[in-house]
Amino acid sequence: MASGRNWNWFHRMGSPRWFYETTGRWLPWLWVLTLGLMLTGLVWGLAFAPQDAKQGNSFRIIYLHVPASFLALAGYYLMAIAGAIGLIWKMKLSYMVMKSAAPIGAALTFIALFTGAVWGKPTWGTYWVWDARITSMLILLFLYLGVLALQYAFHSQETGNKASAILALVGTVNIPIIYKSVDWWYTLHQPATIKFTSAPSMHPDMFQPLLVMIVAMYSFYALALILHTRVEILRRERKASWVRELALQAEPGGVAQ
Amino acid sequence: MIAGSQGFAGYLRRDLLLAYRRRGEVASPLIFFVLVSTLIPLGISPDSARLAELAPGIIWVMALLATLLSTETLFASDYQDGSLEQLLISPQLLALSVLGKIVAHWLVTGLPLTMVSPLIGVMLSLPAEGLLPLMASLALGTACLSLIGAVGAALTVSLRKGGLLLSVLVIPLYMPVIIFGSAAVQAAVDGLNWLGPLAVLGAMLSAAVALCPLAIAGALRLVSNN
Amino acid sequence: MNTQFDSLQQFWEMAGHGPYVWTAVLVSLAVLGWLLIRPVQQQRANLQSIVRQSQREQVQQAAAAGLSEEDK
Amino acid sequence: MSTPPLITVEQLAFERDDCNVFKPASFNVEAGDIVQLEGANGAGKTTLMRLMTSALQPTSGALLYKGRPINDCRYEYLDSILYIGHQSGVKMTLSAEENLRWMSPASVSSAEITQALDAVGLRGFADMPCYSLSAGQHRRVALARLHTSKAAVWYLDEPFTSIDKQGALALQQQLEIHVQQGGAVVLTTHQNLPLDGLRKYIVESHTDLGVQP
Repeated sequence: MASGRNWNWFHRMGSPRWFYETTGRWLPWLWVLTLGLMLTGLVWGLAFAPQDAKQGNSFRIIYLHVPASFLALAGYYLMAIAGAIGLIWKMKLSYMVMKSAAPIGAALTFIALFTGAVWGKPTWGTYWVWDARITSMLILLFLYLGVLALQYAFHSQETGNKASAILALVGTVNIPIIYKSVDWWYTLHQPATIKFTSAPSMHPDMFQPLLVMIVAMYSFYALALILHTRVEILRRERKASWVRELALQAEPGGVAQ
Repeated sequence: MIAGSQGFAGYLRRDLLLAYRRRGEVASPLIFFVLVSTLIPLGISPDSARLAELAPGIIWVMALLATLLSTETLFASDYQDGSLEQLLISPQLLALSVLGKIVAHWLVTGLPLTMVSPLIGVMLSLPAEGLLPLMASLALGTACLSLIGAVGAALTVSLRKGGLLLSVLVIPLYMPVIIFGSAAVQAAVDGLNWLGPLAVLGAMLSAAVALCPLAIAGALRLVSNN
Repeated sequence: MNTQFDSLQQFWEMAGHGPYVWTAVLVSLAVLGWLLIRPVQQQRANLQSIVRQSQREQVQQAAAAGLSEEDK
Repeated sequence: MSTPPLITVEQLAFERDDCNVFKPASFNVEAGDIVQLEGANGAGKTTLMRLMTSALQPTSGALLYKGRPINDCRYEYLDSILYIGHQSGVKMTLSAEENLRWMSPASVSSAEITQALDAVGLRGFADMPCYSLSAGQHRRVALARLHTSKAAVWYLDEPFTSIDKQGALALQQQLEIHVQQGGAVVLTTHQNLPLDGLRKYIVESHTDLGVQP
């Protein structure tokens, strides 16, 4: 185990207070950026982008489906890395980040699955197919649910954190294996009726709004993660004096009695 | 007689002896495997062509569930009677002692499952050329399942009702094993090369042998903090 | 750049795909919105409960101080 | 230069969910010491003892063995300690003899095992499965380890529970012999032990929630 003696700067960076104050300054910008990009991307994608020659207007679901899928997967890695940092350097903040990342990731995975299903109906005539990517997404959802369930199964916050960090790490090692094997499984069993024609080059008019939506989703993810982590910080550090001062500033009157 | 030297061999022998003393309990996953497999023809159809088509997958799903059933108890009694605490402070490498326990667990669950699987295969009309691949894939695959399941068992050992949670945790991780396990059998039945999927199972097993004991050792250390 | 739709009615129907597209959009936005609104609400509740806690402690301290003065 | 103490506990603290379980502990254990950890229920005696056995990692502070940090000589340290906790690690399906054999060093002969079981009053029970023995007898099986162990430092968490008067006396004598031979004992108990060389360390609960009478 690495000793923390030479890592003071690292620990300062990992201080919840530092995180709370710094992100507090970013938040307004992040809100504007997220909402602006999301609105732009959605209006562009839904109203202005040309419709797909084969799939018609249902293809517009891609503007939510693809960004959500991206972040769902990236979010799992982020969660696992945060957990690993917590385990190795015993940094409380990174556990808080990990804990916050789990519900966000699970929700994004759900969005990816749901939009995929709704998209599937008009396009392939069915809500659900056991396609490699969809199946992998479903497994990802289960992995997220496992981490969430383990987190809340323990009375002790700390044990819950560490246990789910280990589980997230084990999952990370497994995800590439799961993806590869599901992929392989699918090519083995591919039903003849459904062929996925992935357009190798998307028309720029379609692609540009997608790009905007992907960036918007990254920004959304950062925003949601920061908000959730800040809640976690306040909950965990509620006895610290800086939290007291901060609360008195934010809610000077307390609650209307 | 168990030797006092603990470590890998010590835990292997001790757990085998303990399993021998609780023969009835240890046999239950095996009985589960056989019983549930007889439900399949009742639930689907006695038509041997249809059964043959489903047999590789069904046998593998049953074997997976039977292994899962037995995994929960892997560390439970050691946790309750304080042996786990002794394990944590024994002057041996924790990961190796843990591996000894898992090998013992496989010998009393995975191996018997593998041994009776041809019987189930015949009952479910699995073509004869699928029987050897079935045994080979189950032998490698159940070892993977024991190792992966042990990670979940270690993480949930201090929880009173860890059983359901354990399945939520480990079933997603089991998926690659079942894909390649049943694929090997299917390939053999279809007259294709079944050594490919089997080799992948072997690779997964070696990775699991190398990594899972470390994760389990970490998990056991942390849950003992409570 | 022009919209792909001539009227709001057409935009809503999306040539028959409207129900699918709009369900996907609304559900997604609801989930995304929930992910942002919930922490904001929780944060407010947390801050309020911290303030209440410190108020309670102040009252207790004041009462304790009052008592000890009476003792004298 | 004086030799460093056998075990040094330096500001050892353990947090559970950001709360210290007890006030940071500092004391030494020398060869020949019997240290009794004392404190109210829930004060953290068991936690402190488990920290000292290195089963738990402290949140802060250090544990030194012969002047060296425990992480530098972990296996050497683990080789020289013996810990008997609340749950004694006795397997119900094994016989008393098998249990003791398992928990003793490999070099211990079967004659020594039999002797040890005799010494704790289990003569005639050696080959019975432990589920047919009483709670006090289970504890005796665990305590028989003290006869076969070569460890210098004994950590005993409530060793006198479910032991009868005679057994308790025998155990006290054994502890005295062990420290006379240069060993050390750390134990928790609520009894007052009439032992020479007994020192007490009061484990103080960190929370001020304790109800004052």
